[in-house]
Amino acid sequence: MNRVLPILTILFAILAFWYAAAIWMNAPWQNILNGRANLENVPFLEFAQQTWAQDKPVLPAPHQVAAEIWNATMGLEFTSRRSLALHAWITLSATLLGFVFGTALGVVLAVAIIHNDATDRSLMPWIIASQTIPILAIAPMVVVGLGAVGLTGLVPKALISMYLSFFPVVVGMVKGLRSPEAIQLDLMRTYDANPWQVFWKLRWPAALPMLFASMKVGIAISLIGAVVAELSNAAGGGLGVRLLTGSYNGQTIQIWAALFIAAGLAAVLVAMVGAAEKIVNARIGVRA
Amino acid sequence: MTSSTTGTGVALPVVKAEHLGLTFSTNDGDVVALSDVNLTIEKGDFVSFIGPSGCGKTTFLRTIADLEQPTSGTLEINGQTPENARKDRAYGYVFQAPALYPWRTIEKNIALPLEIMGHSAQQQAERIKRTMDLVNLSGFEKKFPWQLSGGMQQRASIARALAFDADLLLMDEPFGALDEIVRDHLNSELLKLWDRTKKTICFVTHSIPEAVYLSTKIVVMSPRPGRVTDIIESNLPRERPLDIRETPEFLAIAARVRDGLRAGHSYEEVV
Amino acid sequence: MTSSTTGTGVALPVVKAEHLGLTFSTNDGDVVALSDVNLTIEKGDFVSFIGPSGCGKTTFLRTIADLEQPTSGTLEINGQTPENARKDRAYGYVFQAPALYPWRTIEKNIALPLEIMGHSAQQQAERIKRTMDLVNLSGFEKKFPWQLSGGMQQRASIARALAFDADLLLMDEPFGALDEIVRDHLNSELLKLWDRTKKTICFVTHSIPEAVYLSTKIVVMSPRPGRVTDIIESNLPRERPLDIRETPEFLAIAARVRDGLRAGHSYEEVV
Amino acid sequence: MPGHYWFAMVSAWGFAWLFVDQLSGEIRRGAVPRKTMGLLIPAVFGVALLVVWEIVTRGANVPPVLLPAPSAIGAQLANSAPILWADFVQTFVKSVIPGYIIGCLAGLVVAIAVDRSPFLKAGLLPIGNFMSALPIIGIAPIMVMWFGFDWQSKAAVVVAMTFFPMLVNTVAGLNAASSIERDLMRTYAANYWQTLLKLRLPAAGPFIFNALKINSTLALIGAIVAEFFGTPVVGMGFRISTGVGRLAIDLVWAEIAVAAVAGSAFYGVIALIERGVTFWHPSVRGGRA
Amino acid sequence: ADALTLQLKWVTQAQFAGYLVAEAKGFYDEENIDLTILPGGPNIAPEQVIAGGGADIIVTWMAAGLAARDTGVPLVNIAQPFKRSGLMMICPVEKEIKTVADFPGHTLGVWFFGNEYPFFAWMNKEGIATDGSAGGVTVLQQSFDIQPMIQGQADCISVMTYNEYGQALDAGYGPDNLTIFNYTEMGNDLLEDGLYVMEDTLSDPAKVDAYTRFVRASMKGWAYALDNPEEAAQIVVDSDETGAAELAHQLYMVGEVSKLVDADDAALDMTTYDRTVKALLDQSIIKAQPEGAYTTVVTDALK
Ligand SMILES: Nc1ncnc2c1ncn2[C@@H]1O[C@H](COP(=O)(O)OP(=O)(O)OP(=O)(O)O)[C@@H](O)[C@H]1O
Ligand SMILES: Nc1ncnc2c1ncn2[C@@H]1O[C@H](COP(=O)(O)OP(=O)(O)OP(=O)(O)O)[C@@H](O)[C@H]1O
Ligand SMILES: Cc1ncc(C[n+]2csc(CCO)c2C)c(N)n1
Ligand SMILES: [Mg+2]
Ligand SMILES: [Mg+2]
Repeated sequence: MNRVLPILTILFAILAFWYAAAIWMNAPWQNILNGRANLENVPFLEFAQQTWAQDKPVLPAPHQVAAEIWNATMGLEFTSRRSLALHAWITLSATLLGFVFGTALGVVLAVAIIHNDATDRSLMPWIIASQTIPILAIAPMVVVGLGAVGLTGLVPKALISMYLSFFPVVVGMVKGLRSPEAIQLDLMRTYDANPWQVFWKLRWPAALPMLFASMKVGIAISLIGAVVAELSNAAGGGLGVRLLTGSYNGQTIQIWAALFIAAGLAAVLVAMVGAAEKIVNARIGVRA
Repeated sequence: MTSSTTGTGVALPVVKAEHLGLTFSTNDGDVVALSDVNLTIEKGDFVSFIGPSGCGKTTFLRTIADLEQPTSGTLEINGQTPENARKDRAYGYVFQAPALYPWRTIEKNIALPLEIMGHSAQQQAERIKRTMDLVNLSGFEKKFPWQLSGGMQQRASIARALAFDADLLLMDEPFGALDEIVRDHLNSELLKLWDRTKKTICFVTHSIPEAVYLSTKIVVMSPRPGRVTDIIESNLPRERPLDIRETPEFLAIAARVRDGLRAGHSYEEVV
Repeated sequence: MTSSTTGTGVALPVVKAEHLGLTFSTNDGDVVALSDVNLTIEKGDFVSFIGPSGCGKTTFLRTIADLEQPTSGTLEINGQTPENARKDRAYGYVFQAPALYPWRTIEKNIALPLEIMGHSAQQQAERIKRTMDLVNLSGFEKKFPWQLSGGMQQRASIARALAFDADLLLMDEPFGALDEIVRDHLNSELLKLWDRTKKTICFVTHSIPEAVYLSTKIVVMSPRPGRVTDIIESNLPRERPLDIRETPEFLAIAARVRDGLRAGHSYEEVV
Repeated sequence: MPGHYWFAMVSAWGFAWLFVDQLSGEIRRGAVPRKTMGLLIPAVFGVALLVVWEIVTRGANVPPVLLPAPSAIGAQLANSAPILWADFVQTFVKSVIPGYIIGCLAGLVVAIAVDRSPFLKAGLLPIGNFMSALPIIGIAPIMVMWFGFDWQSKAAVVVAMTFFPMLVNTVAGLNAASSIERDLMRTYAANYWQTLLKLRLPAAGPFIFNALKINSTLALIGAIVAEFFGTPVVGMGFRISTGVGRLAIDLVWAEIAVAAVAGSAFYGVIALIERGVTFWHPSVRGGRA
Repeated sequence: ADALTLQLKWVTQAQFAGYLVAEAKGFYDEENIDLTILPGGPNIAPEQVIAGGGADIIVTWMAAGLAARDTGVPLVNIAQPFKRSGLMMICPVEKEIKTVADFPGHTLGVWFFGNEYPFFAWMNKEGIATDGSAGGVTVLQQSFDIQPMIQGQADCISVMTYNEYGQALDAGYGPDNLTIFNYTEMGNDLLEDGLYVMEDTLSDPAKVDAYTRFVRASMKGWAYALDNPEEAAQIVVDSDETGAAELAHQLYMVGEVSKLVDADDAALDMTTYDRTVKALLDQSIIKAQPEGAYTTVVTDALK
């Protein structure tokens, strides 16, 4: 209960601000329209309502977006190509696949890096450099290249998600896996524990807080990756494609609807990682 | 676990330090923690280290345990390098701080070395029970370290080191945070264990009576640069009831330790 | 800092606990750490707490310091709630563990409370120098905590608590990791300080002689559920040379403490 | 691919690996200075990568419009230096840096606000999560709509992208101080800001730098991608997208090379600062960050 | 059946109605062609896709095709259904731009990604600087929509007659409040959507035969689409995997595209070809007179 009130308050503040912004941003166009229709001295309330009901507004009003989301999900068969639920699912599946791959890759790389100096010194700079390559530039080549070896549809998108999401995991895990105190490592040395044991019994649990922070960032970026990948792979559909084609057709309201569904997905995914974190914390006795 | 005798059957010293020195370099200049330490510890010895705070006791134990590298001199453990001895799991170490893993319950903390050394689940359970009883922590198996008092954490870390059978025990002020009664109890338990298993024990303490009561050999150290100023062989019998502490022999040794300590003490110079 | 007298000039007790109880609830059932503790500490008292490991000494100090909330009974500090007393900066606390911040050098760690309480830079420098001398750490100003031995860290944390002038000092085994000589030195320095400044001191220790030597009042506690079993008022003179420890009065009090400790001790029951 | 290409490729790789392995061994033993030689390793690794790349593109006759050879990219780098510089200034100096600073600061400030007030925590954190994955391609057009075509809208996209990692990491980091460290502050009756400044922010340092590092590369990606959605005719993203359209793929890769160097340098600077600031953390004390 | 892959230049829309209709109506099957149609998008360069082996035939603008050929991708035009250009530049009247002479000092929105050549050819011809120097115009990389005009970020924007212009009309703009520069009417039109293949494949008679059947079926598709605009628009909407295409807009688009396409003749018109080549040479977008950039084998075989 005491969580609902704050959310509602903030939500309300945002909505109020949004409606006001919609009036302000749509006003110039509404003035032109009214001018053409020879409408003069429209009362403010009516004018506000006009700005909240434009067909292709600069900033659609919240209820317009909500209605569009409702119509495009609940109002349509899931299998319909127009259904945003379908497109959300397409994006989500690539996101999840990419996130799982990305987290796994990130952890594996981090493990290699902290255990082997040569890997650290030779690989880390290139991992960093890899992240500065604009994916959008290579995404089409990836899609073409993978298509040539018969990988199409979900996998190329998931790979691009992975490419983006493994990085926060590497950076966070390298830090996390190196965070045990010297004395905790010394203890393991006195047992002559092998690296595998040091990893599972010390480094891994010590890295969990960093891992969860990284995974929250990772899953959000993974979604961004999937959406971006869809730009280069228009065939498959997905929220990214909807955003793009929506903008080519000037369908502002659809763009915002797709945007909100993407953001909603992200919020749910991040919250899921947060819930997993809570469960793990309770099991390892983290002090409340 | 490891044999400390060569093939010919001649006993090697468990610890043999010659001209051992260790200097830490810090942001703020060098700190000489050990200088020219010469010491031989035979199998079955109970050696106490006593000396002012910061004189290098912990550093010496850590060097034996291959946790620090000497910067000069030589050090052999069971005739091997410290590294090989460590890899042979030649010793158990009780650190000055408890160093419990916060994500493990007390029993899981004690199980840690057993897991690593590959003991069966049943053996683990049996040893956990035995050592937790020994340090009087039964009932706290499922607690996490932060739910324990300071002394209880220290006892848990003692239990952890006793849970597996190393021939050499390195104990850094293990009983520092315990009250007299528990301390007496653990002292005599430790003596019994030592007598029964013929372990070699290196024991850091600040209590002179404790050092005298327990040891066959007392090493008095002086502060910066950490040197050994006196090595006192105790002629007390191996069998030691608690009231041995009132005997004149005992008090004589205690007095010699106190003198050594005071002499080596830098207090007057520094303050 | 705060006055412990009411407007009418009648001295209030510094600590007044009535039927104080504290129970921790854990994943694994409740732990009663304090039960029905009744204790009054007057201004200028030097009170030692002694009792077996895990009996609730730390918990009691933490409750006074408003770091734990009692689950029953009442507790007043200077006639106020512990929270208000804390906000008045009524006390200085030496924790059982050193709790130094790793990103600060030793001198910066000692400066921490001074910065928070808004002392001038010059005052800070002066106090840091004085307290570091007192605990014999001069020369280690610029070192980081992990570069210090266990006992040195503990001394740094003592210096930190002494650097600002609280009327009430809560000290949890402050000298546990120190050798006899330093300990004697700090004991007498502490007594001098107490005598000079008329502070009230709550002091946890495991050393019976230390408790008797320092205190005007010795509180003996018994373990789970932590109860106060004996409160011994000391009639030793305020002026206490070190050799007072051989006098019959001293030994009589020590014996009484030891008996109380042994009686309350759960050892026999549990093992 | 003919046999001798395979041979050249394998031997180049093998040589580089042996070299790197040996050298890092030497560094660990302290036989060679860490600072200078530490740089040599990634360099050797990189050269090996380039050699293999060159061999593969030549040996397998990879069409240059898909993947040009490093030599061609190098030539293009030299030829187009003025263009590349102008693009760098537009994208990196004007969009990335301000966006990065504002985004990271905003994330930090919101994290502190959230930490300060449970009310805001319950209300703002879910909304922060909601903002976390506003896809760039979704917000880029909107930012263009709101902030115009020039670098301001790109900077705004960078702000949006860097905000969330900082928020999440700072929130996690502010909880990193141990309970005894907090108790100490309580005993001083330190106020919120004192505790924040003297305990919780320093303790959060490793987490905050984590975000700063992740963001350093994310910011660059964000700015470049944002330029796909309308810009003045300058900028790294602009050059890349039009380059692909014109099949000037070697110019595209030259631009990518600039991005990689700039991004790595940016990351390196942050990592250096991290080492200085969080020197006390075991991950730095015990080794390298 | 011969398997062929066609890479479109843009997202699924009525601009490509001929191919989509032919596919839906089974015209390719009749010609024993098993066709896969890949939609394009803002990041997809068909020239790159075909060079990488991802497609057999691409739809692209001739300027881009010749430029690609110049950079070493040997593309050859095999057919040219679009005879005229649909490109325009529109300026709201309040910007006070009436003729080309009024351009200097204004900001013009231009599509890049291979769509920019006609604009630069035009400016080159008019002698107007585009590099930001004084007395020239400021060029903006325009997003693929009309927002820059609505938001006033550009004084003039690029539109296609069949697409964005329709959006502008929907948004309340029209001939009475716009100044329109139509590339075709100005005689500045460069050839747009043509069909291109890789040169080496033309030496294989079987391939040439498949191309011929493909083009025949495609032209049949175009003819059908232009005759049945409603049905064609519906087919386009149904073929759009993204679900974003709207029937009304696609219907408008079929109507406009029909003004540009000659469904009866797939052959390249040499006058426009020569003009295109000259414009590209003048601007040194290509360095040398192209040789073998088109072939008539396919269109000849159709006759
Ligand atoms: N990692 C380190 N870096 C720098 N100096 C160190 C380090 N560890 C210890 N020292 C220094 O070495 C000296 C010896 O320290 P050591 O911990 O061995 O003392 P100790 O005899 O165990 O003292 P205590 O009884 O207080 O535990 C001290 O002066 C200490 O400051
Ligand atoms: N946070 C906590 N949660 C649960 N139980 C706790 C917690 N802190 C202390 N306890 C329990 O309360 C009891 C008293 O602990 P306390 O730390 O007060 O003992 P102590 O007298 O200081 O012992 P020592 O001399 O060993 O330091 C112990 O049984 C301990 O397990
Ligand atoms: C929605 C939409 N926006 C822009 C264009 C621009 N454009 C016109 S033709 C062409 C290439 C293919 O012919 C491109 C990119 C379009 N067609 N459709
Ligand atoms: Mg020590
Ligand atoms: Mg305690």
